[in-house]
Amino acid sequence: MKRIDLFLSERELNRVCKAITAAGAKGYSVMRHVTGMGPSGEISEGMDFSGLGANAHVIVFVEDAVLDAVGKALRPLLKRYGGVGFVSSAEPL
Amino acid sequence: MKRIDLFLSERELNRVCKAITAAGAKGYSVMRHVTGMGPSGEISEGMDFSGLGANAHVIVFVEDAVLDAVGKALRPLLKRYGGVGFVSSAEPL
Amino acid sequence: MKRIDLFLSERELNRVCKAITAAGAKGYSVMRHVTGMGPSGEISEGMDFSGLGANAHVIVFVEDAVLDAVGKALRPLLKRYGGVGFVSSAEPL
Amino acid sequence: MQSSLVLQNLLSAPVLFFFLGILGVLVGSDLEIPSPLPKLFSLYLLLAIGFKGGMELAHSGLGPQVLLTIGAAVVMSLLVPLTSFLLLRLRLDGYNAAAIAASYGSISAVTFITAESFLNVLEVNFDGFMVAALALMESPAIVVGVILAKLSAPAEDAESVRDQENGGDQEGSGSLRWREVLQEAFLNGSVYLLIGSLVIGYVVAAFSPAGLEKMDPFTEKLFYGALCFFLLDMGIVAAQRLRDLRQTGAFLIGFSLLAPPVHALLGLLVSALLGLSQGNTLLFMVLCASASYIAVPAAMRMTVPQANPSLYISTALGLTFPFNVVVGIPLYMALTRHFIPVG
Amino acid sequence: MQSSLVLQNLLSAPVLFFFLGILGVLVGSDLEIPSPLPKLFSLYLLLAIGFKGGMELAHSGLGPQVLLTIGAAVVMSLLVPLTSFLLLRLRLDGYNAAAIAASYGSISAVTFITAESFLNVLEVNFDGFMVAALALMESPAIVVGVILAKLSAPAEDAESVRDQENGGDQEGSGSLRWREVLQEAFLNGSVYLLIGSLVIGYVVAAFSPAGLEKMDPFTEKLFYGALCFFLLDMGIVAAQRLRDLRQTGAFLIGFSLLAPPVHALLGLLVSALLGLSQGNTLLFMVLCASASYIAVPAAMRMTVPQANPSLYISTALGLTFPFNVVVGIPLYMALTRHFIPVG
Amino acid sequence: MQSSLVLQNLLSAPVLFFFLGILGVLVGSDLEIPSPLPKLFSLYLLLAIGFKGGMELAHSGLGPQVLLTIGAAVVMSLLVPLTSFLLLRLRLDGYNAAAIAASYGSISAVTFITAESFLNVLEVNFDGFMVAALALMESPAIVVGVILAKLSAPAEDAESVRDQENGGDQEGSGSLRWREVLQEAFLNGSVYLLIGSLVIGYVVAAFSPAGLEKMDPFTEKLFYGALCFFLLDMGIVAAQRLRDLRQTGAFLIGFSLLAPPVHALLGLLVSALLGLSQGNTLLFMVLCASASYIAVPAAMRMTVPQANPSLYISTALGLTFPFNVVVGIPLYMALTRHFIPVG
Ligand SMILES: Nc1ncnc2c1ncn2[C@@H]1O[C@H](COP(=O)(O)O)[C@@H](O)[C@H]1O
Ligand SMILES: Nc1ncnc2c1ncn2[C@@H]1O[C@H](COP(=O)(O)O)[C@@H](O)[C@H]1O
Ligand SMILES: Nc1ncnc2c1ncn2[C@@H]1O[C@H](COP(=O)(O)O)[C@@H](O)[C@H]1O
Ligand code: NA
Ligand code: NA
Ligand code: NA
Repeated sequence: MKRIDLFLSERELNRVCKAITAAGAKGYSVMRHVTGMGPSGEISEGMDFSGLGANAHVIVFVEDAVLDAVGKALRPLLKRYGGVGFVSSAEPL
Repeated sequence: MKRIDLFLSERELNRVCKAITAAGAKGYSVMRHVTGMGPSGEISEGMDFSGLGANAHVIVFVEDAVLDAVGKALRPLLKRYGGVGFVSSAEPL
Repeated sequence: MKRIDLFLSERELNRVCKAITAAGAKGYSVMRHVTGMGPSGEISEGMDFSGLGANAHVIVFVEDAVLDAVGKALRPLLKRYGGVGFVSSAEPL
Repeated sequence: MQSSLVLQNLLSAPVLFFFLGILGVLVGSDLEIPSPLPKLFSLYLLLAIGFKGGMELAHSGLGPQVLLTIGAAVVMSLLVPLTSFLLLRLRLDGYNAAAIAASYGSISAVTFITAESFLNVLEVNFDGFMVAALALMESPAIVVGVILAKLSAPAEDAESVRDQENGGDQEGSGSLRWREVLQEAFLNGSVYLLIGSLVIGYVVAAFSPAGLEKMDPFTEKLFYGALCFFLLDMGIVAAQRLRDLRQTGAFLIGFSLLAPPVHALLGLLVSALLGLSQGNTLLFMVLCASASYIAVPAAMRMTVPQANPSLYISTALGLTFPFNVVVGIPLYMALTRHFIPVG
Repeated sequence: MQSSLVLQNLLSAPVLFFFLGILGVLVGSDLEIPSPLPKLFSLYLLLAIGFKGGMELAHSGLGPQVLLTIGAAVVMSLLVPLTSFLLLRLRLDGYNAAAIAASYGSISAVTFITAESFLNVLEVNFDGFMVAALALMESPAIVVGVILAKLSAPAEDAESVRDQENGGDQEGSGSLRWREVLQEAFLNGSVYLLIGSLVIGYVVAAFSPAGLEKMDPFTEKLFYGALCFFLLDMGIVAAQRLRDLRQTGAFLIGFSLLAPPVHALLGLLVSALLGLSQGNTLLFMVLCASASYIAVPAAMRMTVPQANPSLYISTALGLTFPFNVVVGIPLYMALTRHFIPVG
Repeated sequence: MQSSLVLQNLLSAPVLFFFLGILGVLVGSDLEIPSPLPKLFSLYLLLAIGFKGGMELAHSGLGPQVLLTIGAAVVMSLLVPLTSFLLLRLRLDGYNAAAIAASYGSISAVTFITAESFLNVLEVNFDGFMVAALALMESPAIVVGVILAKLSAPAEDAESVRDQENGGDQEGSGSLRWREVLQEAFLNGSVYLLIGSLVIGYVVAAFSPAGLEKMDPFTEKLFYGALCFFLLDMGIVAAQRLRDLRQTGAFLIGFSLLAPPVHALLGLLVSALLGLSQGNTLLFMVLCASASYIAVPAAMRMTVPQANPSLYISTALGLTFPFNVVVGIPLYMALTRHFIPVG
């Protein structure tokens, strides 16, 4: 099993979640009001009310077989709207 | 060392945390107001005030030896009340 | 690539984030309002308004080469102010 | 006159903000009230309505009519789940039927508050003790729901649940389970806050009335606007729930739209027998007609985990709540005016 | 007299709390208003200002002067981005120029509200229909911004964007993209809430005026204090943004400080031609002079992702907003008093 | 008469809501005020009390009595930590003794506010400048606490701390550490907001009094209700802290219940010497008797990390705060009435 961690702007969240399920993942979890720093600068909590929005952290646990499809669906979105994604290994409890 | 990630309803949080410490884990962290999708449907932020509640994300880092006990304590709770759990490898910083 | 998970008091957050970037990490993400239990007791959501503050969860994805520098910068801070850190393996999506 | 009541309701600020929320979801606006702000408004409304109710209860006293009305309300919250259960059992398994029945036996505080606002605009009087009835209708329905779920549980299932329980959280015997049910029924956060605020309102009014005036800007003046803000969010949430109705099925959709008026009629009958005033009758009908989406789901999730939460939440919040707020309240008022003599 | 206006503004509670926020960041205080509390105040202010505006619109009616003023405001929100774009293009690429231009064509509701408070303190009258102008200036600027960005996109880039789009979220044709732009422009949460509250205020005032008085404590009485609280946070956020200005460059800093007075002068000219009152003139000038940091960035982020958000956010929020609130409003008022006859 | 004071306090809305919160935890209700809502109320109360205090300070002016009282308050905030430290050192190490001592030298704004509400209900006058005393008692206690901790640190420990510091965050010399201490003491969010609001209230009252009336609904009218809401949460939090007292030990429990009345008596003595009015005396006593659970813990956590936070938080919040709110305030009032002549 694989674990995917995505960090992206709240604004793109809907699109990303739709892409995740469309790619065949059976579930995902979302944490909002995430702040942080990345290649395109700092996102602070104070900006939450502005149009920039804060970040969201999306966690997806998928079967190894689905990873490719999810990656393929997400990479263009992350490239277009910003955000980063990482993969690691996991197994069900 | 193992890292356990649990996603479950806020409502079950107390029970799960008690079970975690009872099973011998030395610590855990909880993020609330988590939304997501899983086998039993979508949990949106809007439901946070309702009796359904949002999800919580519990992270537990345990010694390999304790993993079994924690898994044994948590699996029936997750089965009964819903929620999912995953395990991966980690080491102290 | 490595994934670093830090759990520490919100109060130390600024210092820790500065140390992370100073050590050469290119990005990090922060979740606040985290509660939990650790060697030095329980942190409940109710304490958020008090001077104790809640916890923060910091996630840093770094190249293997940077891990050492980050660890070296963070360990004394965690020792001095409290908090825990864990490392696992990951790769870009 | 009936149509004027509907209009007067539809054109009131709270209902308009409710529509604004629904419409936002339907047209695809990204308007949202981020959590935990809705919780703030929900806690505020419970605190304020409880405090005001207790205050008025202290003024009116606990006479026989008051006790009779409250008693009748409690009986309704025991009866409605039973009849609902029998009906729901036609198509649903015991767990789901019991959980939904409990929700309809219990009440929705926001529907009640909206009805109060409606009466205020119509300048029809009502009594503070109706809030006591509201507060006491939550717990019995929960207890009945749990009993119904246990009774309808297949024997082995009940067994295995107990086993799991023992293995899982080391809680042991069946008696302990009861403590949990009672705790969920009576100490649920929203029930506890409502009853607690009611008692505090009563005590303050009785023993330190100087405090009443100082609470007034918070609990009374701010109330209407806060209700509007909260109903905006309720509209958003209700509309989001509408999407779930696909999986709910026609039977449950029918139930969630027909149960309210039927239960309201029952409430009208009881109100007439009790000789309630027009204002109190409307509130009594609304208590019977409304369904819980806070206290009961919270309790059912823990005590009847076999039931599917999205069924009881979607029907109570996505259909019954909007129905009552938009159509129900003016409809029940028209019936009240027809059958209950003025003053 | 001019300097007394500046002082009167500087010594008002909202502006002082704004300074308190800025100062806090500068001296290194850890004061912060944790998310999502700023969102609560921002939603509240939009709801309240919309409701009050709608209410007053119902009282004043939709006469020719009203429609003319609103029309002129919309024209300004189309014009300002065009001229800004031409200027910004001197130094910036098309995407960034378009996004910043859209922000300056649109408005800042909080700047507008602060100007209203200022007029209240000066006891200068203004009309509720100015809120309608405010509400209608957000969307056109967004549409213009997106068009400008598309027009200035290099051919292959436009192609590749469409491809990515098709590959990425399976959304298909170019027409679908337009639906997205219009949705971001007209159904953006803050635009939607403002226009929705305006309509509700209008409807309630027209059809159930009894509700107005009950809304008053929430939308009117509380307003000034809530504005102070929110400006405290705005000060913190604006000061945090100041740090980003290092990467912004001198050109953009100059633009964000000179554009407001220039656009305000344009607004003054139009106001004089329309024969607006002193109060309405100030508000019109403020609408032209202010830049959006909520609706426009939200829309640009989705529709022109090639632009760097920190450029348009930092200038609008870190420089233009403080400039208008602290210096601009009294300055524009002085000009108004000089050029616009009383009553 | 004494017992009637206790009753009047016990039966007031704020104290009843405080009990409701405590009781909720004790009986196992899941009622909670989710974060960051308590922070909203805490920020609001600081802003409102500061603003009102500053306003009244502007009216009363900065006469000799005012300055003398404020000076005496500051002296108390330096003295109390010293005596507390000597006592606490009997059983605790230097770090913990210093941190707890700092907490008791400082103040609890909510206790102060509750005392003000109590005086309002009794219709006893007090002066706005007492808020200035409140604001100025936070920082000195923090500085004293840090000095005490440094002085009692074993030599090598101080060395190693400095080393770690240098290695850890590259902050270098000992002088830099002082900057940090002063920043924590004077620029701590809650201290900064309180003093800032005080100054703003003063300035607005002095220079643009028209703004006062517009702030009134927010800072004055809403205050009592918001205090009730916040005390509900304080009750929950205090009761949760009670659980930690197991590890605290009998000595510290005794200290946290005896220190308040002893410090209050000291305050009474000083008040009598200063010739304060009854109302001001009660507030002065409450300032001396209360312990900080916001500013001081925040500062100690960063500057004396060797101390165990749960010791100073649990005692200040779990015992001293409830003691003062429930028993202390009426007790101190009874003493005041006995020893201080009426106006
Ligand atoms: N190396 C990283 N580790 C953890 N989070 C990251 C990292 N890089 C970026 N992020 C998160 O991703 C968000 C978006 O990144 P970006 O828009 O690419 O700057 C940042 O604000 C961070 O929250
Ligand atoms: N594959 C998954 N990856 C990440 N989170 C998940 C996954 N499946 C379920 N979840 C989370 O677990 C919650 C409870 O799942 P359930 O009740 O089983 O539907 C969901 O709402 C999600 O937040
Ligand atoms: N084993 C663990 N797994 C997950 N989180 C932990 C663990 N130990 C400590 N934490 C988190 O780290 C915080 C600080 O720990 P400490 O101050 O060392 O007690 C705790 O409040 C938890 O949120
Ligand atoms: Na009912
Ligand atoms: Na503009
Ligand atoms: Na003290």
